[in-house]
Amino acid sequence: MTQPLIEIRSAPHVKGPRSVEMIMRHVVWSLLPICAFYIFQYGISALASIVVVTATCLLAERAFVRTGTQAGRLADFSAVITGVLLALTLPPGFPLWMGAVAGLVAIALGKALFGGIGFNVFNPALVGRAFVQAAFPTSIATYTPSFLAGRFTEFIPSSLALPLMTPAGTADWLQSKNLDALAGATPLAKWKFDGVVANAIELLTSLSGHIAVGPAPALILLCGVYLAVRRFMDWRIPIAVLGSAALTAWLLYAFDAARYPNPFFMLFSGGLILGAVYMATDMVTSPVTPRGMWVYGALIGLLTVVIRYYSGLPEGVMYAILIANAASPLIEKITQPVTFGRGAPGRSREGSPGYVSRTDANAAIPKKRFLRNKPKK
Amino acid sequence: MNPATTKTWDEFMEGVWRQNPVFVMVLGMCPTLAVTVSAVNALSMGLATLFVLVCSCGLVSMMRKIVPKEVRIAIYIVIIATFVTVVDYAIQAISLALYDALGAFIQLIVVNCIILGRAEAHAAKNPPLPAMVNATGMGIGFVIGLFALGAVREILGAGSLFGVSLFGPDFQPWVIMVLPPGGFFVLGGWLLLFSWIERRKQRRLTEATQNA
Amino acid sequence: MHETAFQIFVNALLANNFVLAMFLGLCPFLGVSGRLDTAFPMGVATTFVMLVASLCAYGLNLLLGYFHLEFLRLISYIVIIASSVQLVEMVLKKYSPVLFRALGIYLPLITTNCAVLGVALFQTAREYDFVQSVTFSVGGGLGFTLALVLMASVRERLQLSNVPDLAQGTALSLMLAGILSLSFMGFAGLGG
Amino acid sequence: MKFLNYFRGETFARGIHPPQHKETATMPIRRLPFAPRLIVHLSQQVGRPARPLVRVGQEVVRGQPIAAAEGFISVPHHAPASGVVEAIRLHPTANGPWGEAIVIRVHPGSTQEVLWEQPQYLPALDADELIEAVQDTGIVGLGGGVFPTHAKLKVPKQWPVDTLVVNGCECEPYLTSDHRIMVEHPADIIAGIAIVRQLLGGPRAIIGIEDNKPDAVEAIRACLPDDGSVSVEAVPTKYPQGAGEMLIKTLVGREVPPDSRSYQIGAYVQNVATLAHMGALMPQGRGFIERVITVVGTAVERPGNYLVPIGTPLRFLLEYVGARDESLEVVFGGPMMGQAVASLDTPVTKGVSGILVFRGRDVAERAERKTYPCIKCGECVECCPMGLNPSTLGMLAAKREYELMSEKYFLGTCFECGSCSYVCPANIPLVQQFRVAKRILREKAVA
Amino acid sequence: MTKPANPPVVVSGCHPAPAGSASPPPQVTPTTAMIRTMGLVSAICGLIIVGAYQSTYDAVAANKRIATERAVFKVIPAAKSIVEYLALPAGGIEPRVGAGDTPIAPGAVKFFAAYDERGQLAGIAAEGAAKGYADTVRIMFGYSPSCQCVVGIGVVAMRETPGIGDKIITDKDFLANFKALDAKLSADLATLANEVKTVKHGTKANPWQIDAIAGATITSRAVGKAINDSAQALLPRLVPNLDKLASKS
Ligand SMILES: Cc1cc2nc3c(=O)[nH]c(=O)nc-3n(C[C@H](O)[C@H](O)[C@H](O)COP(=O)(O)O)c2cc1C
Ligand SMILES: Cc1cc2nc3c(=O)[nH]c(=O)nc-3n(C[C@H](O)[C@H](O)[C@H](O)COP(=O)(O)O)c2cc1C
Ligand SMILES: Cc1cc2nc3c(=O)[nH]c(=O)nc-3n(C[C@H](O)[C@H](O)[C@H](O)COP(=O)(O)O)c2cc1C
Ligand SMILES: Cc1cc2nc3c(=O)[nH]c(=O)nc-3n(C[C@H](O)[C@H](O)[C@H](O)CO)c2cc1C
Ligand code: SF4
Ligand code: SF4
Ligand code: SF4
Ligand code: SF4
Ligand code: FES
Repeated sequence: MTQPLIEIRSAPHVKGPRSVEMIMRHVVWSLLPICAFYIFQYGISALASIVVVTATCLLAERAFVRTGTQAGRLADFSAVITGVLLALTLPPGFPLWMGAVAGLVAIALGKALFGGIGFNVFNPALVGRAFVQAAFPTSIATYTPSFLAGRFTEFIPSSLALPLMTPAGTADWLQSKNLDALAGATPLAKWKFDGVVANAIELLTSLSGHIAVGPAPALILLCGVYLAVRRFMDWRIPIAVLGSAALTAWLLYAFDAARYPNPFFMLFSGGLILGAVYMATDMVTSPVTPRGMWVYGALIGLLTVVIRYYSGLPEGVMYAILIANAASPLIEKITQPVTFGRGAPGRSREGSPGYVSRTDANAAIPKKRFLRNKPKK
Repeated sequence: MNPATTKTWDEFMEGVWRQNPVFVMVLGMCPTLAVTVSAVNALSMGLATLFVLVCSCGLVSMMRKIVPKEVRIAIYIVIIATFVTVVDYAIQAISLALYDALGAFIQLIVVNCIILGRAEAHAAKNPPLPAMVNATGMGIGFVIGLFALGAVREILGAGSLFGVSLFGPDFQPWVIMVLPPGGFFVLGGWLLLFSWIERRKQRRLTEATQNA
Repeated sequence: MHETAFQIFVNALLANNFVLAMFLGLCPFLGVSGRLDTAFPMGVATTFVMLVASLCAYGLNLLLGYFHLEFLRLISYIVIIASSVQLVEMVLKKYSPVLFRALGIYLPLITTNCAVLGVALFQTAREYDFVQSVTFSVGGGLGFTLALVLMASVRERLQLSNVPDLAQGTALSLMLAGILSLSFMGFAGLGG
Repeated sequence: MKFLNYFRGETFARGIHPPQHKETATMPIRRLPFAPRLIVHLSQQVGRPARPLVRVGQEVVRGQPIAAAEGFISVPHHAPASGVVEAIRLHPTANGPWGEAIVIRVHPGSTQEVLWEQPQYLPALDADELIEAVQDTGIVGLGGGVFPTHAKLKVPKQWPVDTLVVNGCECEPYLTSDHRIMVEHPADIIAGIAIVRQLLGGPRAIIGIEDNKPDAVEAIRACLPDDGSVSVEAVPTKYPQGAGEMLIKTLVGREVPPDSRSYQIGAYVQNVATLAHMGALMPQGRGFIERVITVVGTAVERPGNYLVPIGTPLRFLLEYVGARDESLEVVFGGPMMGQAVASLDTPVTKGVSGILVFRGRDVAERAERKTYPCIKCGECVECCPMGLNPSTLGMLAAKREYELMSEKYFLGTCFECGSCSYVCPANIPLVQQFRVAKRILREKAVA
Repeated sequence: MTKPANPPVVVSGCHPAPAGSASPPPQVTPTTAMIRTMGLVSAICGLIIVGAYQSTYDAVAANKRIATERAVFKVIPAAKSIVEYLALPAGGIEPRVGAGDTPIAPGAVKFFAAYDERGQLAGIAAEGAAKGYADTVRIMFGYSPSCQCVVGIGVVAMRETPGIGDKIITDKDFLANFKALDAKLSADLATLANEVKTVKHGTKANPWQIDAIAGATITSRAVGKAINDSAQALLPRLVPNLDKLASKS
């Protein structure tokens, strides 16, 4: 008999089926329908925005992986997720060059700086978005209505601004389409500055023409449910985010219905659903401990509502998530799992005559314990 | 150059470059980041600090023989605060607009770590002239640091330098650069750039020695 | 325009956070945020010193206003604040050794930094009354603590990351502070 | 229903569900012939190695003691077959270092008949005699611990044991040896239980069997004694249900505190195979010379449950079951916790409950998977039965923060079940790192 | 946690421990010497400060006056000189006496009466403040008694975002709001007839409304609120006494 080669590896000798690439790939698949609907809403500008932002993210990632600055590789698909999500949070007519800046910042500042996949503390896509929101606040607040005629043949004029140059305003362009300047205000901005509360169902489906909203919440929820059921995403965080946002909004609504909008409006407007389902759940930047996830999600929901109601800005999801990202190492620290046998004594199925309390047991061990360090064979 | 000049020059360059207070020692961060939204502000703040630094170091050095150890810090602080007050009024007299732009940070020069650090570490042990040379070096280093920040922030944040538009009227300003996060990012960026250059120099050096 | 104490508090804590929005107290922020277990006491001690500074400045303003000696404001602030912190330190040492051990080692480090003097200068510039001054200093101090604690926990986490060598150290801290400051921009206008 | 168990708290928290691969569960136990040479290691147990009783050249008969226990924490060994002692020399062991072993050249005519026995009436023995009798059989914990059973049975007086937990879970994938023992020899198990109960002062006994083995539950239930002192419970199938701590939690609802032993909370765990062997051997006064081993894996042509004489060299066994390939991975034990064997000359020892043989290319496929930094998915935290945080532990291990791992994150509590490594999508060798960390800490503590 | 991989703690370099905590010096300086030195230092410093204060006093005062005048002239272009007044809480007005630094009575509102070159009242200027996007926005507005309306605004101080918030002084359309912003008093002269209010861009319908700047609604609102608050406090006290101001005394 020929001598076979012997492989020696340490246990375990079997491996679960899930891998990083697989998880990321599924998240990308689940984003595709959302992108498709978004393009259906806004036409080629949206398509161009998604393509440019994602491509910038991939190029930046490649450059940083090449130079050895960060771990990971292109094939892990995480940069694709970053790019697509970033594009989905930008207004459809956002100038493409600014989108590229956002993508570059997302990867450079949000990811490579920390050493790449797994090491980043802040959600890269949101770092990119926060950067451009602070850099180009006017452009990022310029929304255009959905389902405009000719959207598949004509770019929103601001999209094609020359690099480093101010984009053209959209007001004249909207006028040429017989829409007034107000049509470009997002439902949240309309509520915040004019007290107009949009219909929650319309927001949920985003189907009733000419409103300036992001991707449809209903579709995002559906894709989110798919991910949660296949366990590619943790179900606790979205529930905690939406639950605490709804609870806070409902409490305030019950307190003063004239001043505060109804909780459904809060849930379905702005980026809350996208944020809760896809961005708060980024596992790298959220706590690993289950209890920590609840705390983290609840913090996001609460902060979102507080920022929306009381700060100068109409939208707060992004900031809420970034702040919770910063807090998540701290949250994780105080929500470590209870180690087996260290918690309250488990509830016993029946009365146990011989049960010795932990304290008693520990008190007695030092004398009687034999073989304190059981030698390994 | 004769040795004395070399030494003085060394002392001077120490602060300007090798021990640059902004980029190397990372001291006096608050004014560094707060007032550098434009090149003018940065320069003015730098010059104001330079003035306080040189004057206080001179005075501290002159008094170094008679100042008792126990109360030296208190005395230094009083001296520094004096010159800051002088600068404060001087700027008010020169331009109120500038005074408003720099805000409380003029008065905060008092607690600027660089000044107290210089007074304690150098001026208190050296005669007035070298002390002032050293302080001037540090101060110029600080001015350079502030200017480097202010220039980048103004160019990107407003498309201009010293108020002169660089890219034409259509330039899209990067508002973030004049906001607090921009200050952090630009200084962080400069530090990254310097450490990259340093790294390259080091690599060149090792390569050269290996080849030799 | 009269700000309520609550508005002042929220503004100093979040919207105009001392470190992240007003650039005050950056040196301790960058220097002491490496470890959570020193960051928190440092924050508490700074809050305390800021409160002392605010009280001193309030009293001093009354005095200087009475004698029309405003041009001595800066010099007297700095002297009074520094010496009262020394005094507090000595009193603590004598009467509350526990508290002294917890905070004492931090006190000398923060006798004077921008945040401490800044409290005094800003409350004067904004003409705050007594209650406003106290809430301003406490809010500012807690805001400083909040920023410090968040930063410290993030930096502890990053010690387990493979941060590129190039970015190690101050550059990373600055970038982190930048992102934190970016996040805190969400609170802009909160105390309105 | 299984899903509801989680909420009802009828089992321990967390754990994993790897594919079970219990294909050999229906294969009856078959005897393996004697190899030409049997190699009996003197140290097959936790504790001191045994002391040889035979000389080179001496004739031995099957069942005869050939090595005596050296002290209390040690067991004697018996000749697995009749033959001649050819040598007493160093020989490879499964985990690497060579150990002293008695090599027996098997007599070509050696039969399965056991020629050395001292029947005894157990109920007549007092506690100390009974413990001695247990020791004389040379039995060790067959659940993987290989701790001398008689020593484990000497429970300190101040800890009354009220429940004997009989571990019939066999939660590791692939392994079915305990399963077959329960199906084929339930009476021996009951007899073994009786002995242990006699020693522990008659606690109730609960046999916990994972609910993927209904035939075993049936078989045992059919021969339970009438007095109700022994009961059988089907427990949810979940890895590592078989770990003593977990099974106690499931059956009795108590948690063993860290650094404590299970008897301190009134429970005592014994593996079914251990009990079956005690039940079968002790009345006859025989020694422990052969055991049931599941041989299975992608490279095995004739998998099954074999009754294998202790000391059978791997090479012979693999030849017999038809395992050959250009490269192999051979594992003693289950896939989750088992030990990869370095040499085919290694003999079977008392603690081996299964032998897994995988083809090299299957292993390579696993090895080729890229390892990423921890993406903090939390899978490991959600599966660690011990309630640890393997994610943080892993990151600390990568930075060699071993002290911190044990002080703040309870590294010592980890029982190395491997669940975390199994689930980790980033393919981080978590438990492997923990083992290294523990070893380094132990070495530091000694130094 | 792990060894702190910090840069050398900046703080220690930054703030040397105060004298009290330094390790005991070898020989202690006598108290008299200490006091003597302190006295000397204080004297020198006092001298320097007083010197600086005195020598800049006039320039600073002139600067402040010019700044105020510029601000007022900007909102009332016809003005050539100003007089500072206080509107008292009890009603009635009186000229402000004393330097700019003297505190004003609680509840009193400061305003400026601006006169043209002939000494005739050209308008009233007053300050207002309200919370903007980043911080308080302080503005100066000009009020014309003849049309009972606001005729111009200028910014005194603000920290609004450059490029967004500062459009309130650069945006022509926005400034056009203040050509003649209605600020009539109600019949009983107790409040404004119509509250001055900022409305969303493109929706101005009444002369007392301000059309906000798109993208800077928050700052625009602050301007509206500042004018309204200030006018509500000032005008009821001022208007009945306008005749006192008619010409420069
Ligand atoms: C996570 C996240 C954060 C966002 N943050 C902001 C924000 O801070 N400001 C903003 O104007 N839009 C933000 N958006 C964009 C919103 O999607 C956008 O306001 C919305 O699509 C328009 O509908 P609305 O009027 O209901 O807000 C964010 C989107 C997402 C997904
Ligand atoms: C992760 C883990 C899994 C285990 N699984 C089993 C098992 O399935 N069956 C078993 O009998 N013992 C198992 N054990 C060993 C038990 O903890 C316990 O030691 C054994 O049942 C005691 O019986 P013994 O002394 O007869 O071996 C496991 C141990 C660990 C740490
Ligand atoms: C970095 C940044 C700075 C901002 N600065 C201002 C500002 O100075 N003034 C202001 O009114 N709004 C400011 N905003 C807020 C938005 O531009 C504005 O509130 C929002 O888009 C609503 O404006 P709109 O309804 O008029 O379009 C800022 C937003 C960001 C992100
Ligand atoms: C459920 C899920 C959500 C994700 N969300 C984001 C996200 O919001 N932003 C992002 O940049 N990457 C996201 N990623 C990708 C990846 O985790 C992220 O780039 C890491 O932060 C890179 O270290 C997500 C991945 C998954 C599996
Ligand atoms: S030896 Fe392994 S497979 Fe067998 S019962 Fe124990 S853990 Fe389970
Ligand atoms: S190997 Fe240790 S850490 Fe990992 S799951 Fe098992 S007990 Fe937990
Ligand atoms: S710590 Fe784990 S591996 Fe070490 S002896 Fe205990 S159970 Fe065994
Ligand atoms: S399973 Fe792996 S990747 Fe996920 S948290 Fe644990 S160690 Fe990190
Ligand atoms: S410069 Fe602000 S604390 Fe040192």
